[in-house]
Amino acid sequence: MSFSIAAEPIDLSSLSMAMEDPACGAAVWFEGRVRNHNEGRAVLRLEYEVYTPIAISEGLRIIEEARQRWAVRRAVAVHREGLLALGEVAVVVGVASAHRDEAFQAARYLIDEAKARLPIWKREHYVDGEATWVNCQRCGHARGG
Amino acid sequence: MSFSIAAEPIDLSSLSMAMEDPACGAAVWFEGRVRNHNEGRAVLRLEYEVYTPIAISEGLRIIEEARQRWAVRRAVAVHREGLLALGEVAVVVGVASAHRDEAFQAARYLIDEAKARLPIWKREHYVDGEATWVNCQRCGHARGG
Amino acid sequence: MKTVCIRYFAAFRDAAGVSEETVNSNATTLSALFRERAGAHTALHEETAAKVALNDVLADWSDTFENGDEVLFFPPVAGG
Amino acid sequence: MKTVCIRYFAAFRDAAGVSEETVNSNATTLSALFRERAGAHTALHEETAAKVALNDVLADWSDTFENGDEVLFFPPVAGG
Repeated sequence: MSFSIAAEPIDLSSLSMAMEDPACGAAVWFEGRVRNHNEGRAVLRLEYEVYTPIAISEGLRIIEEARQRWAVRRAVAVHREGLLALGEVAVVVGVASAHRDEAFQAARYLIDEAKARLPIWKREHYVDGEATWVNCQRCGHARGG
Repeated sequence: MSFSIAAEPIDLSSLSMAMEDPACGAAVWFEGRVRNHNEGRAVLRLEYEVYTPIAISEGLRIIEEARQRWAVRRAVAVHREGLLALGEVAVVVGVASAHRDEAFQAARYLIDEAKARLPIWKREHYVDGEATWVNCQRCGHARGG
Repeated sequence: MKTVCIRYFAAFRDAAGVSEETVNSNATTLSALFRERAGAHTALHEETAAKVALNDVLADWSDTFENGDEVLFFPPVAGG
Repeated sequence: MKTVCIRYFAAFRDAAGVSEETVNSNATTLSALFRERAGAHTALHEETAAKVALNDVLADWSDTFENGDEVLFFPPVAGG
């Protein structure tokens, strides 16, 4: 069980090795990638700001919650921080269990809770030069850069 | 969109490349692996028999059904045939879409339908020397081998 | 009387003791053909989740078949 | 009067114009402290989904704080 924050591209094959377990018949992976559009605007790149101490403690808590609810044997999650280009993997969640139902449900839980609860903020840089913190309704838009 | 049957170990990194698409913010992968136990018995290895012409035509039909129901942009599936050792990946399903909800739902649909509908049979070889076709209630047990 | 080539897979092959055979049959439907073969191969039993294909296309058990067709008998798949 | 170190993240940092500051406050709860800072930084507004942490542990807005504490103000996260 691990949760980490990465400044460099995520190495899926080494994560995959950490998930190997002969008692597991199922593994589900979720990859969140930088998409070229959001709400109708063309995105150029993304920037993630992470407050690491609480991202990790809360990330491990979410994994523990999933283990309490489903028969999860392995779980890993990694989130990038800093600037990411289009198509780059921003977040990976992996869950392995004996049967597939638990793996699907736990993977979905991990990514949903991680997106809702971790102190990780996303700033979209658009093709037109603007940049905005996503989902901060009243914070105003920070322009440029 | 592709569905294939593989006699050799599945190369996840080349599959992963086929799933790259800058319009996709989400990718979900399911891996089915050879588990070391089933219904209380210790499994030594698995054998998959596949009737390839219909496995492929029906597999492509399942992918097409998923595309009709969800906004799936990429989908790949590969199933192994022949003898597999413990821990080996027997089946992989991958789906990429703009948002994660579609990717999770479509990946679950693909693996559930593939397991229910494709002419692929699994024979478990147990540590005690027996071997059984799984889920064939009245066929009797084929012993040995 | 029609002549068909029948192929058995997985547990059905073990039960029939052959992987394929060419038979002459008076059956009209695929399910009647299967019952005829179950009479010839005593270990071969009907299975509710079994499937049948005709010339590489999945078929219904109530479908008829023609002289020279290839019939595939699929035992239940592993599922879960 | 308590002295606390406050750190602002993401959109809150842009709104406050500083990433951290040490302030003296008469506020008793974390939400009162935030409102005090919103009075000092006119672009800083309350957000329903904002969170607060005290000494690297998530806290409730109704929690009190002590002299010398470090307070972290987190704007809403990206979610979906």
